Amino acid sequence: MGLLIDIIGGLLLVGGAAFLLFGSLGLLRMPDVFNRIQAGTKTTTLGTLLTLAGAACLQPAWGWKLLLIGVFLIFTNPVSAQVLANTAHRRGAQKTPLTKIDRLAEDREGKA
Amino acid sequence: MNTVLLSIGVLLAVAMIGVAWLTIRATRIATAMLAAGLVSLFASVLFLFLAAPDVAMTEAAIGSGLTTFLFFFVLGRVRGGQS
Amino acid sequence: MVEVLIAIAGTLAGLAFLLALARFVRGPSRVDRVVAFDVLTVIAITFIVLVALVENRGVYLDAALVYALLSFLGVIAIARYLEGRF
Amino acid sequence: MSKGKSTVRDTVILFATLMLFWLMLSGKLDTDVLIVGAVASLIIALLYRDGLSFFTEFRFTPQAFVAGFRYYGYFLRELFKSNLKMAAIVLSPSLPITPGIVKVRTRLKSRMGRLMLANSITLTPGTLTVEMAGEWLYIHCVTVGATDIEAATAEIVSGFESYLEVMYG
Amino acid sequence: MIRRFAVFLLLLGLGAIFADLLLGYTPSEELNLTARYYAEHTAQDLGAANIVTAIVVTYRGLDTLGEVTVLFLTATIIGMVLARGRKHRALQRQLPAAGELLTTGSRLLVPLILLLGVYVFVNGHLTPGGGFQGGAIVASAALLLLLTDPLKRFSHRLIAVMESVSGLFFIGLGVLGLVYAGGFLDSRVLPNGAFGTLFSAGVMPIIYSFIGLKVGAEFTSMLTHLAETEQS
Amino acid sequence: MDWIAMATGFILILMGLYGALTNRNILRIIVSFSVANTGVNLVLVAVGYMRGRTAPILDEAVPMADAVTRIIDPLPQALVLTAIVIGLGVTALMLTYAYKLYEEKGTLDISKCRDLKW
Repeated sequence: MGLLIDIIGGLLLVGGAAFLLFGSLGLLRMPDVFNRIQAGTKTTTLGTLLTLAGAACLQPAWGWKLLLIGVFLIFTNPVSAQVLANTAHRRGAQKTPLTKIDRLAEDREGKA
Repeated sequence: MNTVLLSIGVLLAVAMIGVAWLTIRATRIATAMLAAGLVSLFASVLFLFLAAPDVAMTEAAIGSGLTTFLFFFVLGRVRGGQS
Repeated sequence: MVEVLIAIAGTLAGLAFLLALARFVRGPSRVDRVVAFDVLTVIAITFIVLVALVENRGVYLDAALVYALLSFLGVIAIARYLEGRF
Repeated sequence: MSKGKSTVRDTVILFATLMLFWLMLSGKLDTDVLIVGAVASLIIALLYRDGLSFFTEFRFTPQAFVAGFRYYGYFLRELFKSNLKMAAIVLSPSLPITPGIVKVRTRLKSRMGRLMLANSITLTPGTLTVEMAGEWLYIHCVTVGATDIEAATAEIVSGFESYLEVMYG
Repeated sequence: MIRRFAVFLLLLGLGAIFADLLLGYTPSEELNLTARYYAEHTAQDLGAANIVTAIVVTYRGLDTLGEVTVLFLTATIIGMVLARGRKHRALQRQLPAAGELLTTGSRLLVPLILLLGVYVFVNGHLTPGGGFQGGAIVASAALLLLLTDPLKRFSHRLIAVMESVSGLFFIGLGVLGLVYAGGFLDSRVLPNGAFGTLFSAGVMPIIYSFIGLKVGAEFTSMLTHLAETEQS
Repeated sequence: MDWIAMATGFILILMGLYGALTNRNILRIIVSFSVANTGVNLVLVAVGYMRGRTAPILDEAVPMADAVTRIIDPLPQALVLTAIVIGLGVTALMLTYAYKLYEEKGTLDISKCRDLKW
């Protein structure tokens, strides 16, 4: 029983690290700032959450603190991603030519 | 197990030196400041590897947090005086 | 068994670290570099959890709490600077 | 924005949330920990009057609690689904993306509800809130589906909104 | 050109010294005498679980007093230098307010950050962390408020009062140690208590809490002084 | 690990000094100094490290009885703690003077400040 939980924890750790790797890969491959924010900050957030869950399986006594780190991450990371995306848009960051539509730029120009 | 930690430590050390090069030779001064914060960050993880959690926390909160902010604050004030 | 899994996780996290670092060094604009900074901080949290697991010291996790906070504050400070309103 | 509510209620709720956090931080239930935590939480709750907490505008009704649990279940499911989708996009060699910023509408009025909505949308990869102005949300999508307002709202927002509306209003 | 060459020579010399130090370094296998004393006696004599905290607060308490004084002087000098020649004119900057999300998010997070800071400096004798780290985290909360609203003004009087009152209590507890225990800043004014609980290690957590408040007030005063300079 | 950290610290000190001596912008000089500061801290902590031992905090993992054989030297850590905090104070002071200088002269180039040169 204990061994099973240990192995589940280890697998969660590996899964979390794999998501970190996907996030970083996306950060490197994506063509413009917004897509990089998309790939980078959020996939890594899930990766870290999975890592924390795996650590909680391996060491149940640390559970509360790991949960707290997870809660902090869930509430801080999206806010910073939004602020960053907003800044990038305000500064007129270059968008990839693949972009289909930009309602925000349309509305901002309409107002100004 | 220790080999993995050791290799991560080597990775951090090499990354620190590379980012420090960026600190002293970046074209934009904001990049240099960001890189200085990153050097502090890696140093802080390395402190944890060296079994010094107290120092790691101090470096994270003060060296990487407040110092970087102070840099950017003053840079925002002297905008235009950069070379 | 578990040690092997932790080792694999450490290797993957190290690779992720390298890729994010490459984006930081290359990053054409400063916003790209800030994104890479954020991702590197989050990966550092994973490193801390792994060290705590290997060394079996729960007290190391307090540092991870500070990190979770730090990435947020740092990114917001730099974003506010880039918007030019301090 | 719900104004004119009793600030005493807000302060009490903030105090309770801070106390909960203190107990999670400490991880034990001794008398001395409780005393110090109560004093610290009380001072912070009284000193920082603008403080919000997760439950500040929460409706303490049974339906709200049920909706809360179902919301978290839905959120975690969405998180996994969209993360796998994102991983598939990143791993595929041709990088099949059609990014764009769409505009959607929300009915939520309370501050916490709006923050939770924006955070949920941001945390599910593939969608990222760029700006929130009044009832309009501007969302950056990696793969744009519908571009007109109503269809995009149904696609992105309504899943979370139906739960959050019961919880926060 | 000459300058570059001189710099190169200097760095070469320093590098040689460093390389010599590095090659001659042999890691020690045993703790040296001082460290052994700390490892053996801290837990029994002072009741502190974190030996670094015991060293910072009690064994080398005078160092910490000096350090806090240096920080105080720094904050004061920054205030004086920046206040000199500042024109008292009305704020005319037209700054767009922060977005709604950042405002709500910071109002949600500031109390939690403050609580984390308090946790870090109250538990300084049990877990890593202590007054300096906790003070920095408390100052970070003030920084978040400043970032959200650049025109926010903190009360200088409140910061100054907090700073001096904590300093006074710090010195006062040190003098109490001189009267009731072994010497200045001795922590054994109160009984040691059960090892590993919050109320243990004598007055160590109280002293570190006051250091935390003082350091937090000093950092906040530095930040606010810088924030109040006009944009040129 | 200790050897790696020490070497990295020395290299960081050298790089920081190089940057401080060759750059002309005052802000860049201050940034380089902060890198050198980090390097010094790294060297000091590495001196206190011992292989196979753990942090000087006693809890369930490290009981009081075998503290002597399991913890590392706590003294360098206490020193570095002080050094980091003072480092922030020094950096803040330098930045304040840089700001004042910019206000007076309108430039940050150190080769333009020749008032005290003789």
